Amino acid sequence: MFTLQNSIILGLILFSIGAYGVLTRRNLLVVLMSLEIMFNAVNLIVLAFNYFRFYQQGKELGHYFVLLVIAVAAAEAAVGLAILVTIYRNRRNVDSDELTEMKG
Amino acid sequence: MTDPVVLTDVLFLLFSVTAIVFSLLVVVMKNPIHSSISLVLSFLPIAAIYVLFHAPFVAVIQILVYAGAIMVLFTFVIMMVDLSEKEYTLHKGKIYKLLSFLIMGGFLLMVPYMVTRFLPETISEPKESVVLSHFTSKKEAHEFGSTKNIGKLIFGKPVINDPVQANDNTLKSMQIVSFELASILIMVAIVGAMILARTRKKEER
Amino acid sequence: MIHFIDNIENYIYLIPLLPLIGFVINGLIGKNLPRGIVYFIGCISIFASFVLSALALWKVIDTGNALEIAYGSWFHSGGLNVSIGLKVDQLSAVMINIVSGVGFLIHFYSIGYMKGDEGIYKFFAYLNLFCFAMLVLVMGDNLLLLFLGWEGVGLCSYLLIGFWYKNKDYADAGKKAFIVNRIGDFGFLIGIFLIFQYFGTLNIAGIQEFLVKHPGEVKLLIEGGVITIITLLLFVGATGKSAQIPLYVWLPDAMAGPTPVSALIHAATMVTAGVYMIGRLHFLFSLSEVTMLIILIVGAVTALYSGTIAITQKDIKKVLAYSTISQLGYMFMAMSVGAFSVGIFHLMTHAFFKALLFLSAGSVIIACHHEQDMTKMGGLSKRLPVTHIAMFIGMLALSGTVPYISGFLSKDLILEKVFLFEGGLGVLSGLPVGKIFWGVGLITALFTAFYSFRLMGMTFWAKTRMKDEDYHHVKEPSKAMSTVLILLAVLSIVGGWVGIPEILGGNNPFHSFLSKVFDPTSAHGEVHHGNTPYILMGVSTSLGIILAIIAAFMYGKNWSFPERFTQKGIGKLLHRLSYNKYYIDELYEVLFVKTIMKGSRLLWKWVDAFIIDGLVNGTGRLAQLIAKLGQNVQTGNVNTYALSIVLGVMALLTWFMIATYNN
Amino acid sequence: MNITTLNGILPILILTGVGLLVLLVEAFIERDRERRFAFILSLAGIIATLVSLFSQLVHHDADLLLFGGALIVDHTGLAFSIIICLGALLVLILSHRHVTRIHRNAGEFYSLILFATLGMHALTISNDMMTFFVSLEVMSVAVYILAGVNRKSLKSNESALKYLILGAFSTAFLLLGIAFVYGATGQMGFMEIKEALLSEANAPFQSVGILGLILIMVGFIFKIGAFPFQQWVPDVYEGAPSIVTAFMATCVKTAAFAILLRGLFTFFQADESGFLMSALTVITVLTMIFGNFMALIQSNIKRLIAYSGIAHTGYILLAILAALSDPAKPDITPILFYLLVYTLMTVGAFAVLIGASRGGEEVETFEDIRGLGYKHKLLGLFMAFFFFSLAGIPSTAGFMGKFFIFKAAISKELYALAVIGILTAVVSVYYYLKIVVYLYLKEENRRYEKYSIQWNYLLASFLTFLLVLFLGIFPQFGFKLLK
Repeated sequence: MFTLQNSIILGLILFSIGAYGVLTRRNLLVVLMSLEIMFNAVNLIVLAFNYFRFYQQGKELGHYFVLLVIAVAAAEAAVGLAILVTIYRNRRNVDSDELTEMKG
Repeated sequence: MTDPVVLTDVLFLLFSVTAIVFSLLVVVMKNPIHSSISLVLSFLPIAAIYVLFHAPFVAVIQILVYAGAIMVLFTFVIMMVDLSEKEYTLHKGKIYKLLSFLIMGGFLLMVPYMVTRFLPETISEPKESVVLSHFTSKKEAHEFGSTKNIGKLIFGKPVINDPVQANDNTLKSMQIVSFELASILIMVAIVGAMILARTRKKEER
Repeated sequence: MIHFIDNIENYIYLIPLLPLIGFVINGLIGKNLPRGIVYFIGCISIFASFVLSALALWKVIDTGNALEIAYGSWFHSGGLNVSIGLKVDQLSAVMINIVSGVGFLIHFYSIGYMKGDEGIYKFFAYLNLFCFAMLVLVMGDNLLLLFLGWEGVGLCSYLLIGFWYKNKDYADAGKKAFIVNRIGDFGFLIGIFLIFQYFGTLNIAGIQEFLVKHPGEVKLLIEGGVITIITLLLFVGATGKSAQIPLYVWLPDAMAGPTPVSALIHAATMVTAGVYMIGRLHFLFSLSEVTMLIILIVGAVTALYSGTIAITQKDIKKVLAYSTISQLGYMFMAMSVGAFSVGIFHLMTHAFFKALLFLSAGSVIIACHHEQDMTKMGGLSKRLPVTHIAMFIGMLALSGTVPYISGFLSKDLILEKVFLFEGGLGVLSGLPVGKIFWGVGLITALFTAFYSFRLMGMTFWAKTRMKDEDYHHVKEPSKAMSTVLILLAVLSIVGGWVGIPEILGGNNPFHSFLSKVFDPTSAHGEVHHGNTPYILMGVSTSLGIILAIIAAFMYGKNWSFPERFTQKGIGKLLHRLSYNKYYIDELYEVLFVKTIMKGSRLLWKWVDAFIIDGLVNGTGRLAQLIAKLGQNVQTGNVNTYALSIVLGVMALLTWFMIATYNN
Repeated sequence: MNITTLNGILPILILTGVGLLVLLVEAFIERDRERRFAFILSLAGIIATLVSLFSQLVHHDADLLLFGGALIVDHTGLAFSIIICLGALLVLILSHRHVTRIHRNAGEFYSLILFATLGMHALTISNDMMTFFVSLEVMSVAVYILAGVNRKSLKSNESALKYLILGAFSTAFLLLGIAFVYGATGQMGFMEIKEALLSEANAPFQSVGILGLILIMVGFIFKIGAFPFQQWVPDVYEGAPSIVTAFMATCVKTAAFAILLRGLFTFFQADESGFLMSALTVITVLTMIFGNFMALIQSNIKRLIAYSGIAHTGYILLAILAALSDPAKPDITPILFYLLVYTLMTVGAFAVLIGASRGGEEVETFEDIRGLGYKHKLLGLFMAFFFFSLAGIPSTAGFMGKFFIFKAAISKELYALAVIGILTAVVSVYYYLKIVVYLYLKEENRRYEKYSIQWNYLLASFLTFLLVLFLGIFPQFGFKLLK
């Protein structure tokens, strides 16, 4: 059960769920949350690879990478939420369907 | 029987299912508050899986940063934005949803299929004989959690039985750059949040 | 001074440079200069350039060698070494004299024509820039320099056609000219790249050298069809610039520009760039029989096709425009049968008489207050005597009906060379190709004679259809313009005397001069063919004269005014005569004019509207379709954007999976 | 840390230091002088960076690996950085005076530009996945913020959020790719990854690695804005303040190309199936067609420039394909030259567009520039020139750039690609000319009745004009600069 393959599949399931959220949710807040799920899924896959394949060699590169991804995700979330607040102040909603001033 | 293999299997299954369920709830829930709570709840089993992957420090950070910091941020924004009840039903047309579902389903079928096909064999846990444990000795394991061993706990250094050892110094110096850059990134984010979200009164004066 | 003339090769860079300087001065500060100085700078720069060109020509004639000067390396990148160098050999010496000489006359004429236009400084600046680009085109010793000039003249043409931007149609015409030219240039550019690919150089002399030095490789290239592809691509460029089927569409529209521009660019110089290019690279073109045959067909079809169109046009400039296309077709026919020097000869004479015709048309237009419709003119011979004579001479030259006038000499030589051509591949093998295309050329010549005198008749000889007061206000435009017309008229007569062939008692110094460039063995016609040339000449000339007279009578007397003619109470005999004449006219109308004109109009409509326009519109519609599809992707919604990102990823991954599945 | 290392990271240090200083300006300098002070400071910072980069390039004899291979100071990276810094310098010159119209505090704006430039420089010299990922994010996050810096504008908000969400979305795919590559090789350094992918011991994992490479390439392609991942480009370019659009269209794109090139050169050799190459070929063709045809129907100039930017991306991809088809002796000069020229032309065009904007109202539609060429001879001349150059008319640098690209493509026997490229370039002439025609259409726009152009727009457009003209006539100079 606890194998590399299954861990990757778990990661990909989470990734797809997150992506599905980005594709379908009109509430941009939830879209940002879905993006966080996607980043987490990637972290899971990196750590799985790190553990199952390279742990014996004493590698912890994956750990460092995951820490970086968490930091980046935090930064992006902060900026994303800040933009969202600005948009809310201007429009009084955070609906992606309303946010189509530019197209074509 | 307390076969460790079985135990990890069970734990993994449990955490996986929880993580998947709560992630799904994030996407499906109509109220963003519920979504955000589900998001926190989905991070916890993921952190637990990190521990199974012998990455306790990352697990801790996961909980601290995500559950502790990012979620608070999200919650604050939800409170600030204060959407009316009507606007919570934010879904697109049925066909679009179905299309997205099919595409993500296709993605979900294809990529795991490819990965499992590409991977030579089922790779299970590294054997105990190679990696003794997270700790060098029983004594150390006993002292798990004491402040003396906080460094060990954090970095969770495994014992290396493999003769091929990575050049540690190189690795360390490699990460200096990326972590320094990450600090700049955080600062950029702070400046950005400040620029974008600070109240407008000053400006309109 | 003597030193200067003796060492003229050290100063040939001034030939293109002077107009450039004129452009810079007029372009930058022309607005603040007094008119006189603007005129002076515009004209003197090109005149000085003409003087230098003449000196260079003299030196080339004197020494028999080309003037070459290399200014060192321009850039090198990835094995491509391009040097800057100018070369004045026999061919380019002729060309620079045409460009700067005719160019100067047209500059001078513009002083009168553009009088009162507020953007005159800009106009002169563009004219100078055009001359610069054209001179670079002609003098460049490598293909890249040639291409720069090539594109440069296209750009100037665009700027000058759209000179009166006030009108959006003009701007559109300019744009059309530019874009159609770019399509041709696209072929040309690929041809250049392929030349570099296979010959390793862009230097024209270098290419020639390569052909001589590596006969084995060249043989392979010929057999592999590479040379054919290269020359065809180059010819695509030539069709664009020299307005041949299918890329001729821009030239009639380009008549929207001021008339001096039409004269300079769309008659005398720029449109001949394609002919010049083929002459420049004749050693390459003559290696491919297929290309040469295609050029012959395209040239002949264009000549005939646009000749048939010209006879129905009402706009005076449109007639001349189509006649230009037709004459260019003649030049291509000459080039394609290997008679390069004859082609260049016709290029030169055409430059003289077509410039003359356009400028005369310009003074007619000015005199009639910018009226270009010939059906609203008539009777101008009394009001505009100088223009009338000038245009008459131009028309004689164009129709080639009077022996020893320039157009007669060159056109007849072309017809003769085509007649003697013995080639033919594929379907055409075994057929008397030369005679067939001679027939086409002859018919075109008859059309030419007809529309030339139709134009004369409608504009000058017929009774006027202008209002009386307008008619009385018509007067000869300024002295400067008349002077230019007279000069060009003289040139149109005597310009061809340098190329009188032996059969007419000359020794064709033009041909022997150019044969230094065009290997004598590649040109036909050194052998005498008994009486054939005389017979050919007699046939074409006599038929031409007959048609010219018919046209002159049909349009010069009572065209569309039979009633008035009869009501005026002239004698019964005259009346009956005129009636009969009318009857003949009717007959002609039915037998000749109606059928042929209807046919040609139909042809024009069909080909133009359905094939050419259809192609253009079809491309446009395709573009619209692609864009519409694209617009569906660009919904503006962030979710759907994410969806298309996933779709892109999925497409890549599916492809990858299929690709790896077989392994 | 020895002197070599210090020299290698000097540009990063300068940019960090100056960026922080500029941020602090607001706290210590009174508001009236703040803008000018911040401007001078950041200008000095960028110039110092440029000088430092140039000195590294001049004294460059061997590739320098820093921090255990995390950074590589090599010729290619430096050349890209120089182009980026040049673009940033011009953008800075442009933003003086203009910046306070879109954002209250000039210091913050400049510091973000500096930090973004820092990220770009780090990106061009990064040599492992972690450094590359973080510097990509430094750049991207800074640009997300910049896109949304005009808080009052709905379009600016929208463009920032779209950019962020789609950027993060594509980053997720990029990260997934990195995860797979890491899983296949256990390495993060580019060279190590290549070696590991090619080694016998890792053969079973090669396909997973290539799967990862494809996903990484998706991230790259998103950033350069090539076909299937281009949707954000027009919206973001249109919505962002013009000055930021200029920055994005030039510097961000150049940086993304730098990393794409470094990544591809490493990975192509690892990909024995040749899949990446064929995928990139298809992407190139579609990008050239899509960009040009979509630009045809635009009525907004910024949007038109965005689509034409997509088309230019296609041309650069063509040059990359030509360079990659000969990996042993790749000739990247056409790529560098084109990027340099493209940066200059685009910044120049934006300089004129921004210079022509009146009272906070940006130039957007064709009607806005109608008759500009008459009212402002010089401005109109520059603008016409830049658009001629973008269209690739000879004697402009744009022609030379295209010439070298198509020459490279044909000499590598990519005939079909070159033909499509040249044909689509013919299409592009149409819409570029449309702008020039409007520039000189008679019915004048009342916008330009009282008009004075400020020195900084004139300076920036004049500088770019001179450079574009100069490079068009003497392209050799450009090669020397980048070699």
